Amino acid sequence: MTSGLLFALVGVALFALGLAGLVLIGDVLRRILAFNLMGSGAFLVLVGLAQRNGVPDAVPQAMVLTGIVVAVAATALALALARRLDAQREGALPEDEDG
Amino acid sequence: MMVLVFDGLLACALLWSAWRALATPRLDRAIVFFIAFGLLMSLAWARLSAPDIALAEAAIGAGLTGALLLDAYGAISRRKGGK
Amino acid sequence: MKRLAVFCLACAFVVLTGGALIELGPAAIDLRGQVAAQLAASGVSHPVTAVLLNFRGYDTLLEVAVLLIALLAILAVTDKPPAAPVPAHPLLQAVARGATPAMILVAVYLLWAGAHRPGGAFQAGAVLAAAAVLLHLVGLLPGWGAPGLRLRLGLTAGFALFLALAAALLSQGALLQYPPAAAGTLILVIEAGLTVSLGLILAGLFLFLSRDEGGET
Amino acid sequence: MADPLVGLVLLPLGWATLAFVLGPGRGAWAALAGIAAQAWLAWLLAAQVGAGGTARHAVGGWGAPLGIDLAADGLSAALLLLTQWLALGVALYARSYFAAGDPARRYFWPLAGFLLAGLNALFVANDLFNLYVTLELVGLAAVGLVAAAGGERQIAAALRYLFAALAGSGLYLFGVALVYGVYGTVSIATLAPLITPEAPRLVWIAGGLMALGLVVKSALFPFHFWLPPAHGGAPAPVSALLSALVVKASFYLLLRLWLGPFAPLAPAAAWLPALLGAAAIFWGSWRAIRAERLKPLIAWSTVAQLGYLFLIFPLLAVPAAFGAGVMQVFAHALAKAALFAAAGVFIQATGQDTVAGLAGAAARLPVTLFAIGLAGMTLAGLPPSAGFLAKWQLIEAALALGHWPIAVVALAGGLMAAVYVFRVLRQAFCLAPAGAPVAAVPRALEWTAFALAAASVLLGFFGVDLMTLIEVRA
Repeated sequence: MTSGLLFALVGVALFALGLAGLVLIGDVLRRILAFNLMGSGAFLVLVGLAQRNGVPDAVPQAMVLTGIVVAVAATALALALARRLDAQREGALPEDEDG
Repeated sequence: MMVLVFDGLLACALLWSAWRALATPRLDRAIVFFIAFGLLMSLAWARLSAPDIALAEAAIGAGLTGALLLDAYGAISRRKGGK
Repeated sequence: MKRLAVFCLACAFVVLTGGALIELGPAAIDLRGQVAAQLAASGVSHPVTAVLLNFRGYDTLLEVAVLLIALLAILAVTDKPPAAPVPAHPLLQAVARGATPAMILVAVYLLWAGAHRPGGAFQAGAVLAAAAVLLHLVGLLPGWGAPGLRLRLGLTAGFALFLALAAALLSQGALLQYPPAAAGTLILVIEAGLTVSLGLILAGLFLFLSRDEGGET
Repeated sequence: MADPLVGLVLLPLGWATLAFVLGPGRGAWAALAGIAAQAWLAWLLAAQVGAGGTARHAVGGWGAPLGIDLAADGLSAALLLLTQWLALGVALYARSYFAAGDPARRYFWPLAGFLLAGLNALFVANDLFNLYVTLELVGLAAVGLVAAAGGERQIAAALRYLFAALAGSGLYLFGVALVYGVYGTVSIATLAPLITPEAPRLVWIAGGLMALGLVVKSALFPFHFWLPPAHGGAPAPVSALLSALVVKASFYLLLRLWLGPFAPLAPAAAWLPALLGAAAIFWGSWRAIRAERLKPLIAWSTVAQLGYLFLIFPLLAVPAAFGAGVMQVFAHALAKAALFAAAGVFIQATGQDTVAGLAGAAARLPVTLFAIGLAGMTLAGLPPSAGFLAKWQLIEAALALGHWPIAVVALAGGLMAAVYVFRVLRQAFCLAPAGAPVAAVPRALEWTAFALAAASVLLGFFGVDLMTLIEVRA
């Protein structure tokens, strides 16, 4: 087993974990974490699976760089909305349902 | 052989920190676990001979995202506390 | 009940997909050869930069647009003026003051290095943004209010430059078709513009957001 | 900009950036000029595709699979045409709609520009990963437009929308990662001959995940939960753009992949989307019939009307089914933009959003009411509207294959649409309660709503031209 294949498998598990979290969890910040885990899983599969023969591949690596930047943009937007919502609902506590 | 053991340990650490980030009851600890997860990801990228992504993950994935999360957590919990 | 169902589904998904991953044969197409063959014509010698700024430069152009959109949306939902920064311990401030020029140097190095080894505009921009966030956290840089004209120009300059060059290169026959002789220079120019704007945008994601109350964590 | 394919992406990116630099609330003129130019380019492209087959552009001159190719066939050209012309109407409307101090106006033009750029880039993209980036462009811009209204309800709706959009694009991205792993390319043209019914199991999983992600983004029942609050809560011009175009973009992509590279695998699942589509028609129409407020009513109607799009999947063996799908996209886009525009007129005139508050509108806002009537004709599928053509072709295809339940669902959905449209019209013809205040509404608002509604009916007369255009396949 190469590192590529191993981390691709980890990526599958992370993606499933993140997606399950996104479906099950109600708390906004926690869902943002779940979304990021999902993204990381997809990135690991993209690079890991392409490099399952052990040779680096620049194309998926560049795609993941693009993806990381998109993910941080989405995260920042989600946090902005969460903070604004929280400020407007002052007093109403965000319920913290754990995964 | 050593390399595979290291990869295996790294894989387990990744999964464990990801799980803790979702399942830890306290939100601030969850965010810390998430930042740790980001740094572990950065190691994984290095293991996948992707130093560009390792740099970006450490700076953006763990660093900036972590700072954003902690800042938001701070703002929200302060508001909660002030109430 | 729902939790159990989702858990079972997720496990089934992992087993199914993981199993399919392991039994997979070699890919039908290998782009590694093509990247290596065209690397000399791309203007840079680091393959990832060649893909990011040349072969798939169009993706990167749109991706910077995604960042700008996130920034616009954040500006659209936060309308409070920035709070006064809370100064941190003088020692911390001194450290941050000292670290800033070093971080700018690192960013310049990363930008320059991107042409032939790991690094490039995104990493360099992220380091610049980190420097700004650091200065903000120790109270030396206030959170940003509604951006003035100069800041708006700075935020968009990198993207506008990239867009204008991409359009101008249409005269070569296609969008973003660099003339091989000038490709290296043009990519460096685009990356330099992007570094500044990405640094500002990424810092903005933090500094525009953290203005609904003080900035410290 | 010699090549309309490229111009349609670069122009909106350019004017959106310009509008942001000009400052909050500015840039309407740049936007209108830009969209007018885009409309012209889309027209050129449609003529070019209609005359000479597909248009292609290899970005960077590399060519797929190393580089990224842009391509437009008849379907892309048709949707580009719809997007630009509809956007032109909505932009004219929006210029008069937002009051000077409205917070939603501050970043409307740049966000709308990036949204249009994303849509256009999506319609011309021919690369699975590039499509992911365009999906995110469209998704984040749409969320930003919803959130910009700033109220608690809108922010909550935007957040919910954002999570649905991110889950959808995450599923899609995971599928793309698997496809790249199996085949080593993400170019659609390169993939098409490689995917066969004997493809590895991973390709089936990838196709399923990508389809699921796109279905979430297209708000197919039961993934519609995010749509009514987002579309019902946003300012009227934003709702019009979202309901008319944004949900169609992910449907377009699903259809393109279904008929294109994944065609060898697709028949296995054809009935699932149709079943969910039928459920969407009944549930969406029912909620629209019961809705208290006007904009949520229209948003629930969108849920129902999107259901029709998914009825075509088991029928795609018959060409009429493909035509029915595209015609429904056009008919619904124009009619729904008109309805949201008309709803915006009523909200500005009466200051409220309830169906009951429409009482007496017939006498005071006859043009707008006429627009609702025309758009309603299209939704219910009455001749000679484009909606009629869409349902006619759908029923024809269903009967040709002997799948009569689909024809029954289409007819029942038309009846239910007639019920909720009639409910609005009947209320409008009631007498107004004495002394109800009515504010003056800019003429431009009423007439753009009317023009959009009229277009949704008149398109019925140009059905043949549209069908000829979309017959041009890669």
